[in-house]
Amino acid sequence: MKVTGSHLVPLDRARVYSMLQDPEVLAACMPGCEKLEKSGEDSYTMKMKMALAAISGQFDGKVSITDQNPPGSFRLLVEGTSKIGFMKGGGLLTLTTEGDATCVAYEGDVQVGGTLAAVGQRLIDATSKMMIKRFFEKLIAVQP
Amino acid sequence: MIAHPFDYLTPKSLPEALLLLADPDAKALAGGMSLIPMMKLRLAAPAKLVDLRGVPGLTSISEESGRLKIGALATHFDIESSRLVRAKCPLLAMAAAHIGDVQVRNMGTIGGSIAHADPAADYPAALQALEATISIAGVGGTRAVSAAEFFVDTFTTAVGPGELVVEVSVPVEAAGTGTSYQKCLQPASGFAIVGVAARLQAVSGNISMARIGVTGLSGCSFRANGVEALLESGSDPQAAAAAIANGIDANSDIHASAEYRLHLARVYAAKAIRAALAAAR
Amino acid sequence: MMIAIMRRAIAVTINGKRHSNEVEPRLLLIHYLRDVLGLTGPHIGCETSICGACTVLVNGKAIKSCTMFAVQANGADVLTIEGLASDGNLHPIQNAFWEEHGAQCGYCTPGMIMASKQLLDRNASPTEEEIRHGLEGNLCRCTGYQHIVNAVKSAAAKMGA
Amino acid sequence: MASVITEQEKLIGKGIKRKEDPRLITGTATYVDDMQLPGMHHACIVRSPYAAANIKSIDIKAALETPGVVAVYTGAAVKDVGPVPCGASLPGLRVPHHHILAQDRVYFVGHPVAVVVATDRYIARDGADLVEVDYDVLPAVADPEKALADGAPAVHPQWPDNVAFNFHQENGEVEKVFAEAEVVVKQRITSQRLIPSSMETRAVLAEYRSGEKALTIYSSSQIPHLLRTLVAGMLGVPEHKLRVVVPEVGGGFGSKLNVYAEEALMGWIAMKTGKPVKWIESRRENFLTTIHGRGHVDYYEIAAKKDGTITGIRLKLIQDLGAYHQLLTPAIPTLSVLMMPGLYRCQTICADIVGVFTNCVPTDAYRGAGRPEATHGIERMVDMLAAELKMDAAELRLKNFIQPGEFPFASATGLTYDSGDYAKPLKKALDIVNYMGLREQQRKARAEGRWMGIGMSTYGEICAFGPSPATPAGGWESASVRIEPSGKITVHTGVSPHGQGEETTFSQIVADELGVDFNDVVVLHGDTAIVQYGIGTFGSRGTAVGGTALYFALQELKAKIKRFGAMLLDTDSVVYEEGRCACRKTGNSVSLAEIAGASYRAMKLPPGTEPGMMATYFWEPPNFTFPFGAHIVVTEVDKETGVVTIQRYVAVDDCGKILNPLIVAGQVHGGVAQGIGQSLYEHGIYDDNGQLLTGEFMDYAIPKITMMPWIESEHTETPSPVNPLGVKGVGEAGTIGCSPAVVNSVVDALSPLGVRHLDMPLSPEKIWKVLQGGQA
Repeated sequence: MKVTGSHLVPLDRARVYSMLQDPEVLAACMPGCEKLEKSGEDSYTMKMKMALAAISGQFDGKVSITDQNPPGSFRLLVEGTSKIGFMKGGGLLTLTTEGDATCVAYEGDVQVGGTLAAVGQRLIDATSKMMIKRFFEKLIAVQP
Repeated sequence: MIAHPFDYLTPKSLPEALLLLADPDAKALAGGMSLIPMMKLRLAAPAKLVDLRGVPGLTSISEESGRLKIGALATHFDIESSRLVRAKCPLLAMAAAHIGDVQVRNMGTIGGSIAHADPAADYPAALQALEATISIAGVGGTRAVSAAEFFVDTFTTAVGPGELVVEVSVPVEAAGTGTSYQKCLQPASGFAIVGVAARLQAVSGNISMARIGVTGLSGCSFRANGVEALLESGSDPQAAAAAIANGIDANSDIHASAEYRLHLARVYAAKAIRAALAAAR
Repeated sequence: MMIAIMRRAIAVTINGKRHSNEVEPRLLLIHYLRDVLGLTGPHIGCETSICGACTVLVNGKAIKSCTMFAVQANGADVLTIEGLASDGNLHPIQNAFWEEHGAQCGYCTPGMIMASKQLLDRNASPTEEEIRHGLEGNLCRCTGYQHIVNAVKSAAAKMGA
Repeated sequence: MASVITEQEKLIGKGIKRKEDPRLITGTATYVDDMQLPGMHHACIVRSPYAAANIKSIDIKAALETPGVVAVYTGAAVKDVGPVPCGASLPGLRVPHHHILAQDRVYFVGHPVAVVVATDRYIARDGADLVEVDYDVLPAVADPEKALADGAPAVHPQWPDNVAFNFHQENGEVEKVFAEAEVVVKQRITSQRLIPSSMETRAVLAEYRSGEKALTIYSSSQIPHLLRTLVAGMLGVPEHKLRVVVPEVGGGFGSKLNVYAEEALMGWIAMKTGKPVKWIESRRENFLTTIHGRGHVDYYEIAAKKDGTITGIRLKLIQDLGAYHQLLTPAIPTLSVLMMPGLYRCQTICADIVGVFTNCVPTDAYRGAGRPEATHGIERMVDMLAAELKMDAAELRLKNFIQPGEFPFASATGLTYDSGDYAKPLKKALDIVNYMGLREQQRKARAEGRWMGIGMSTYGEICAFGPSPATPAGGWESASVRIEPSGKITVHTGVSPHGQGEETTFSQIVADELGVDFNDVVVLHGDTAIVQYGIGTFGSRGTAVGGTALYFALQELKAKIKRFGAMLLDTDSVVYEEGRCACRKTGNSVSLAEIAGASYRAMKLPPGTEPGMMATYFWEPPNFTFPFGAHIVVTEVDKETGVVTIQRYVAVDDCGKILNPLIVAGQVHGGVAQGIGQSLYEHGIYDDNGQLLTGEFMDYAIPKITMMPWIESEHTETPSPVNPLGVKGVGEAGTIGCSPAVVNSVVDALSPLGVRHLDMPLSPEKIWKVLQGGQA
């Protein structure tokens, strides 16, 4: 499932870029993220609790950042596995300046497997959009 | 097919139910039509289920000062077959009749359905168009929110932790009001690919009030204010319906791409508006 | 994840007979009927509440017994396919399914008949469209449904006569 | 209307209501999951969520510690069991070793990795959640054409090209015919993956009696005896120590014409633990791990003269096999090739199959098995040719049909069509719909801006599988008839009906042949300890082959009855009529019960005759049978939404002699429903990573009652000369005839827009895009 979209963050591009590379910021913004630990150069292990309507699941995952091209773009890959299935989302984030703010555009792919995929087909799109939206809402909120 | 173990609690009063639901591991069980399949697939695993069916007074359907008060535990069948609802708020009865199948409608409840807030459920479109009020009870008392405030996002409502939907209140339709719910259903699941509820007041074809509720199209049900404004300013139904998709980030899945969904929304909006107009005569 | 859960005492009247058992809260009504009581007429055909093979009547209403926990049926009156015939006489709907060849592999049949009963309880002389609408919650992969429609029509005619 | 038959009259040809039904309509039939054995355990299987991955480790400790969990087994424990057999042989076929539990690698989503055995099904499920499998995920490929591309991930690393086999067949001067053709029409046509979806999923219960060293496997299967032979081999159990019992079966449609890992696995667990063990497939597992059907990408070319004479057919067939071969996986597309000329006289054909591995569940026989794909191809191509030549589709068909005087007809693919009058059902169907009137209606509809379509298909089938040389495990069938001392009759048939109603039709045959009461006959099947070896129910063979075996057993028995009758009447000239033997001279007679009783008491025996009254017959059919028919479908396409509505469905099927019209109608309706499913709704969709996106009834739409049109079912009856009953078989006709008629109808509806082909399913969005001027 392809996901594309963009969100406006009212901060300058370099600041947004560095926030998006900051594990503490990522941990605070990723919905359900309970723990994010560095496991290598630009890669982290993650514990995440997903709670969506009645659906809930504890995910163990990885976050990795590649192809950094500051302050314009990088690739983000988030994957998690749990008893109820796995999720994998990755794509290119492109940052462009729009006035005083920065537009973060994303273009990527979301994959879901296991039981989650059995019933979730019609929900993957809406759900991933909502999670991304929540991420950016939190990103704006955490800015010092 | 087999759920995780859970404890089963049967409160006999609303305060008792709210007390039990204060536990973050507890989940309210009404008809169970959304929750139980999730539990069987182990996508949901609440440690405690609080069965609300022993709580008195939550199933009634009554008329009170120009509004219908529907208890949260009224089933879809209760609503579709209620003479009162069919006569005084036919849009709600029509939406109820579109849900799932007979067996689901016999068990599923309005409170359970809307609290789940599936982005493709049928009630939200009707409740948006009806400008319904939803009563939410908590330990601190009961508050009422409008449908527009209630449906926040995908599977997300204004119901806070430990709170419970207890009642849905909809207007008794005035003379000259016509309503219709038109749904394009996904053949496998029966969920709406898009569903549009139209509620119009018209005198000799001139629309004085238009309320359009939409479900299935995007992550959350919504009121199509643009369409409403066009209809109220005399725009022809087809042209007004075309505005339904404006600015909407439509869902996409194996059953309908975003582009096709947007198209269907226009088609079903026009159908709903035409049917509501015909009913208003 | 393993938690010790208290079993619950339930009493359910099934096909006119009262049954009392202690069950795990998570025990589905269909498993209670089939595995605990040996009423294997209702079947399991899916897990997403679509197929309707497990349909039984609870307090007169057709429900999918795979989407209800046995504890929820505490105190209820349940009718399964096994309780439909009385005194050894087939119910007119059962007879009509036989006469009209409404069953092939038979797996969906008990659920289909119970859903048909609900349909005819609520509408004694349904049109073809109403029959189809009323049986929407029951899948059959064998018959193409045409003989089922005929069976319900025929049962309605006989029951109304 | 059916009626209970008590008086003596011929029953063949009557719509007798079924013997099977009293137990089905009262909920008292016994399916596998209805059985409980003392001390029975339950198994739950842990399956791979990935389409391709190496298994790094499996931790079963937590599962084993769960109270109630009896055992947990992984691939290592069953390394030497199996493999899951492939019964098809083709030159150069690559056969991956198919273990019953994955060893160090998984090949498709749902691949079994471990099994948890527990005292109840709830605990088994809990235990399965606690098995920790660590995977190293590998790239996967789920599309057969992508799998053939350079650089595609290898499903099996030892075969980097993903090709399991190539198969070539040709007849006539193909190159010349195509070079000289006045018209050549080409089209890529797909037959999508379908999920058989029998309402009862697979179910296995195994019991081992260590004292007797005897294993019993109860399984929801179409082939009890073949299952026994093959599972005995997998487990190393002597065949006579394995009993397979197939109780009531809730539908199969080919998906249970197979031998699955779980059948051997439960047998193995029962032997290992000494306790009975039951496994019931969940619907989710059924979608992921029971075979799928179809999965074709076909490149067709058809050559013709300008007058419409078809001169050549060329086909490149890409078969999506999935990750393994199940019982008949690679053989299915070869059936498509056999059927590719359809009902047409054309003698020049060329076919190339490439069988391709993908990281998906295997494809195999699903209702029609290879023949719906072939019929869909040729019937679409004929319509496209008609459009190209601006000829009427019916006229073009009539022009190319094999004529009634040409039977037996040697087809271009080496078959001998038994009998037929192909114009007859087509003309009957055209009459029923008032074809000329319909075309007129269509002109008016188009003038009003409505997209109305008229589509037809004239299909042929290869049925009654079949002569043994052409069937992997033998194509004969067996029957035994025993007249008990009281005169009651017990039939044992080697076929394994599971909804087709042979307990009824076979009783009709017995009642007519022996002149006995229908209710005095019992037909038993599906238990290898009771029934002589048999082949099973599939390929529209139950009545045509199994019924014929019964017929011949009855003839032998009648001869014996007469010998005893003559002895009892002390005459040398007897007739046997209406259940009595009578002396031609004196008119004295004895009843069948008296004869049977005398045969068992055996106070006196006719010369050279054994005591008892039983006959067994194994019948080898000399040929397949070739049913045919014509379906006409009227559709309308909603211009706004692209939704296709079937306004009229007329099926005229010729399945040879009809034994029970009620049952035949049921078979046609059900077959058409599955054809409509494929045409309009069903599609097993895998994404690029091998995840099944249509993994439950929430996303995979089999037709519901509200989605089915009324089917007008009529027949012509051309007896088959292959068997004395004259029957041809009807189980698959509806499915085979349906899909091209529906698609032809919709293409016809949209032809003013320049549409010449659409691939199934004809989803509203696909049609809408066409209406927008986009690509189909």
